[in-house]
Amino acid sequence: MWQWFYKLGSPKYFYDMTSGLLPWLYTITFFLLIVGVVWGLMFAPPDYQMGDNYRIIYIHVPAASLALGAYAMMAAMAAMHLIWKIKMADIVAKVIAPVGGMFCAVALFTGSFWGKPTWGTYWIWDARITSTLILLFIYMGVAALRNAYDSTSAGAKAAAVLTLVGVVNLPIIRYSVDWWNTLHQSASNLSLRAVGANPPEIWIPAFFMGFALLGLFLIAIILRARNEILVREKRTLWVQDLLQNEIEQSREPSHHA
Amino acid sequence: MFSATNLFCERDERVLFTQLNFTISAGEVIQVQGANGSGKTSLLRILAGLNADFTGDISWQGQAVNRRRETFNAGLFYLGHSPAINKTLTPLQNLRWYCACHGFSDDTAIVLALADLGLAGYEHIPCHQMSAGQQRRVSLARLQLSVAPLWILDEPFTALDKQGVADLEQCIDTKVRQGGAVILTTHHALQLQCPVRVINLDELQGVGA
Amino acid sequence: MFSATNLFCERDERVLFTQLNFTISAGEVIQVQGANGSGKTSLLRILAGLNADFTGDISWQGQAVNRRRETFNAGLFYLGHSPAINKTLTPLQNLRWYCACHGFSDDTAIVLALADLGLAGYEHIPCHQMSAGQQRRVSLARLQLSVAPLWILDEPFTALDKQGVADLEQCIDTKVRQGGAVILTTHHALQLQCPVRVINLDELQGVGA
Amino acid sequence: MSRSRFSLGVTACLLAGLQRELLLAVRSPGNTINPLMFFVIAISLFPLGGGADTVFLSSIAPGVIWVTALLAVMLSMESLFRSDFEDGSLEQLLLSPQPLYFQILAKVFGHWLVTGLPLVLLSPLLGLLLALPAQAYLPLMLGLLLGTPTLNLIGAIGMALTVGLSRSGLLLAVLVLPLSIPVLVFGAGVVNAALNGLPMAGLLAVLGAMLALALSLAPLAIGAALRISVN
Amino acid sequence: MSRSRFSLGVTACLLAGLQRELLLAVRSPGNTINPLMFFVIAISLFPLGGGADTVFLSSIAPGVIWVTALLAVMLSMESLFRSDFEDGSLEQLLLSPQPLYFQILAKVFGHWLVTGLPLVLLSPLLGLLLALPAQAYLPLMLGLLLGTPTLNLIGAIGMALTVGLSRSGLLLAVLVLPLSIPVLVFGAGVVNAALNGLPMAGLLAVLGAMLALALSLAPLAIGAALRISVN
Ligand code: HEM
Ligand SMILES: Nc1ncnc2c1ncn2[C@@H]1O[C@H](COP(=O)(O)OP(=O)(O)OP(=O)(O)O)[C@@H](O)[C@H]1O
Ligand SMILES: Nc1ncnc2c1ncn2[C@@H]1O[C@H](COP(=O)(O)OP(=O)(O)OP(=O)(O)O)[C@@H](O)[C@H]1O
Ligand SMILES: [Mg+2]
Ligand SMILES: [Mg+2]
Repeated sequence: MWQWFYKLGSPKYFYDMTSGLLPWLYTITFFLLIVGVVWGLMFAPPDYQMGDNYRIIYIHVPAASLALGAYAMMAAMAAMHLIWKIKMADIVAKVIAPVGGMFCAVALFTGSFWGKPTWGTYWIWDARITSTLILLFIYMGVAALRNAYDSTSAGAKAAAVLTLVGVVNLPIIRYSVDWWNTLHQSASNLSLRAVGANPPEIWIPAFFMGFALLGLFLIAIILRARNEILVREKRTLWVQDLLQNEIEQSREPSHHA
Repeated sequence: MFSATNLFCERDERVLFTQLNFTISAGEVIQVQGANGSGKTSLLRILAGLNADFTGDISWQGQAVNRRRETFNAGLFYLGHSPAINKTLTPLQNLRWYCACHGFSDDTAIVLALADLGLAGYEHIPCHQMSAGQQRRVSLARLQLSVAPLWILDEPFTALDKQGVADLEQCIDTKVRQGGAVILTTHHALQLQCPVRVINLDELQGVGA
Repeated sequence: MFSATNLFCERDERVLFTQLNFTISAGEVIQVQGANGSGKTSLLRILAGLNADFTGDISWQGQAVNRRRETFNAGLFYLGHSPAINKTLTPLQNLRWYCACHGFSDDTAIVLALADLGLAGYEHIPCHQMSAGQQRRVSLARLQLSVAPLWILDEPFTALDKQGVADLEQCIDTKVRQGGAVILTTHHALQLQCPVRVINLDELQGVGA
Repeated sequence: MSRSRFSLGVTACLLAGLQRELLLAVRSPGNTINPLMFFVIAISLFPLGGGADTVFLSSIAPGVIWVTALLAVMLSMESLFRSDFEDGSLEQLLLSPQPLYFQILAKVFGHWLVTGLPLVLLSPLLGLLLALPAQAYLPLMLGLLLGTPTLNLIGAIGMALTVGLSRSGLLLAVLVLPLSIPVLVFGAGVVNAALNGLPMAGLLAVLGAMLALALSLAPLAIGAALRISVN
Repeated sequence: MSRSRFSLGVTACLLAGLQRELLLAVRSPGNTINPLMFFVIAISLFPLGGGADTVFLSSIAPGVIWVTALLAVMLSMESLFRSDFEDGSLEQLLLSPQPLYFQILAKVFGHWLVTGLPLVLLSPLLGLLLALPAQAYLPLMLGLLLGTPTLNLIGAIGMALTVGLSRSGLLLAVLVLPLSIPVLVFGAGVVNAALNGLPMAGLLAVLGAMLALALSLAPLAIGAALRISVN
């Protein structure tokens, strides 16, 4: 276990391993996505209250939960980077920030476009919505801090410290915002309803879509991480060999032609 | 070409210099000397027009400087304690802006000047990634770009290594030979080929105190 | 007393030094030499523990420095490019804080040290009212207050006039005679009485590149 | 010297100044993005501190948006002359033979392009967050379009005065906020007028007049202040 | 060396650090007064931008006062490590043999004494300006008393992370404002509870708990961040 862990910490190992992994991931994600989309849009029955509007749930809910999960992952990577100085952990932490932020933004946008037909407004200051917005701010802060540094290593460490501070603070924010909303009792009592209350025809495609979005998330992370690895390790032998091969391969067809 | 009459400056009750008179003509070098805190920087900033806390007259080509600031500025090159180099920008970008401020644009000249100072290949590297001496060199590249007849240099040799010092001394020599005038301060022993006139503020201070 | 093994540092794809090894014992002086941008400042900051972007081991009295940072700090005096002088405060207030950080308080010693550096009468003047060289001197007064056995000085002679340079050289000599160890960089020709060992980064770089 | 040189006029020098500002904005994008993020974050603090009910929010919206825009603009000014002062570029600017008035205008305009304009464009979104009725979006944007350059010019005066002080802290804000109250009053007035169906052309004209006044006078004040600061 | 020396412990070192902060505050009083003036001026912008009617003002008062206090504290942080970083004192702090944790606490506490405490004392006056009913003054002050040190500690983390950046712009605010929302929510909550006659001891206890957490963890983050910044 530990050995594997350390191996994974080496960018080269990560690169090689993901080269094998990616095709599988593409296939599975594609399959899940097709099933989820077709089932969700064509076969799942309309909701008795919201009609077809509810179908946005298939993007909205997984995006929202992934946005949260991504932060946890980013924090774990940040800790690993600070404590054990694992390079790979920083690379992953770096690429998660924009992707996690994207998912957060997707949750917010889908949510507000859902809000228009259901609540009659694009935006309300509901506890959950507000804390999603704050999470987006924190993602943007982490990315902004890293970009503000000219030196890669200093920027990485600074972003890691901020991410960890955020970990302490996120539950507190969550709790305070919940509390804030219960005290103020927003104009119309619009709590988000639970998934469990719906019939299985509705939530089984949601299940597919959830895993499909997870797949998309992983693909995005891995592709970006591979890019980052190539940039950071561009002077090492293995990357140069790799690039050499790529160049040769791309030349070959033109030779034959 | 450039002359100062009856300059008097005091800072916080202490007279730095009084009745300071000098004239500098084409092809001359003046070195302002003095112990730490004797007022060299203050004098040079007054001459360049950056400090207005003084009495006396400064004239450029026979005309009072404060009347025709822009003509004077066109003929002046000033290098202060701070290098005037934006650390986020690259040397090329920094020098381009400098050139535009002085009414010309000439990228080849900039690249040449940088190469002369041993910074070939650094044109596109942000200045914050350079060492103290390298940043200083970017600043000095402006000397080579400048066509101004009067140079005022405040401790230009700081942070330079031996090669850098020798190069800069040669650059000053060339300027003087071409008819420029240079006023500078430095704590290091100047080794110029041209003759150097010295203004010693420590002695003047004695007069003033 | 203090040794570095196998130090390696690179910045932006350029190896500054690699396999750098040295030991310094009581009564020794090491001068780090090199052209502008060769990595002198980087090396001194690594040794002082201000820069962590390197590989290799640094040990103090036989023990790895990063394990016992506070013991090491108690034995170290570091003077960097920036003077560590708050310009709003007076020299006395600045040095008082410095002393307290190092566990003692001794106003007479501070006043004496300032006087030694030619700043008698400046104790209560805010530092922003001083010239570049005077500020540097306030910073150097800490040398006289320091009991640390290891001094690391990055271009300590900048901005000093001739007298200041001579005084500082004498101060270093005294320290070494009393059993201190000094690592320094400077572009000026050192004139110490004690023998000086030289580490030339330009040569090392050749090895690394 | 025998190198070939192309002698340039004032315009080219201005363009170079503008280009430098834009380059700096690209090189350190934080200076553009951070004021925007500050704007958004500060606005979302109000519901959290006050209350989330829509009627309440839309009643405070014009004031809160304008006050926050004012703060964002003022605080973004901090980066206008600071680094130039610290590295000595400001001295060179003052010693340049080109007219200072236009050089300053170029700098401030460049700064507005990268901080003020995005803020104007983003403002409807914030109106949405604060439940501002849709008919007020356009007046809000028009007001900000005329108001933010004025605020930038006023802020630049304050910045020029304080740039020489090492620990200026919030001095800038303290100097400048009172001066920019007229802009705030008329700017928020435009939005309120739109909400209440009152005519707002007059108010916009006043904002325009203030901009014209600032354009003609502020650069002079800024130049004088800069000369004092480098002294 | 034969001079007589009095060996001092950690406490004396802390006192020296505290004394230095206070001296700096006395020498450049602007750093103390400007955040206060910012607080007052920013608050008085709201009646100008919104409307001056008493009911409206007192309804926005808790939120506005707390948000403005939050901004004032955050912006006052700018002076905490900046000058120490620039002149190299920060390097010396990190190289000092005394424990960093306490030295940082001393610095932040000193900063709070000269910026946060005056703000707490001034707050009733601003309540008065915004027509806040008198029974809310004490809760407002208590909340600020517990909340501002927490805000200072959170702000110091942000400042330590950004002090090495030359053109950091509003980055500090962007990093720190989202993190300090809990303090805002509970702080404004205390005032609102007082206005509605609800119990507020629990809320104050939460504010206290957040302060305790910040006191124990923030200096560690600040120390780590400072080490990164001088690198
Ligand atoms: C952590 C973040 C979030 C999570 C975990 C989440 C989760 C959910 C779930 C599970 C539902 C389904 C309710 C049902 O079965 O009908 C839902 C509905 C909804 N969400 Fe979210 N959501 C989040 C954030 C947001 C945001 C940021 C917005 C708006 C900007 C939003 C707007 C909505 C709307 C309008 C609905 C449908 C209305 C309703 O059923 O009440 N959500 N959300
Ligand atoms: N912050 C930085 N980021 C990236 N590279 C840097 C940074 N600072 C310095 N360098 C690079 O590291 C090299 C060594 O710099 P360093 O400051 O150690 O040189 P130095 O020997 O002290 O030179 P000088 O005599 O000019 O002070 C330089 O080539 C420079 O380009
Ligand atoms: N901003 C200031 N305000 C008040 N007095 C000042 C200021 N700057 C310098 N001084 C005083 O003016 C005197 C001259 O300072 P100046 O900087 O001109 O000296 P200098 O000859 O350049 O010294 P150095 O060789 O150290 O650079 C000093 O004694 C100093 O105390
Ligand atoms: Mg000087
Ligand atoms: Mg150096």
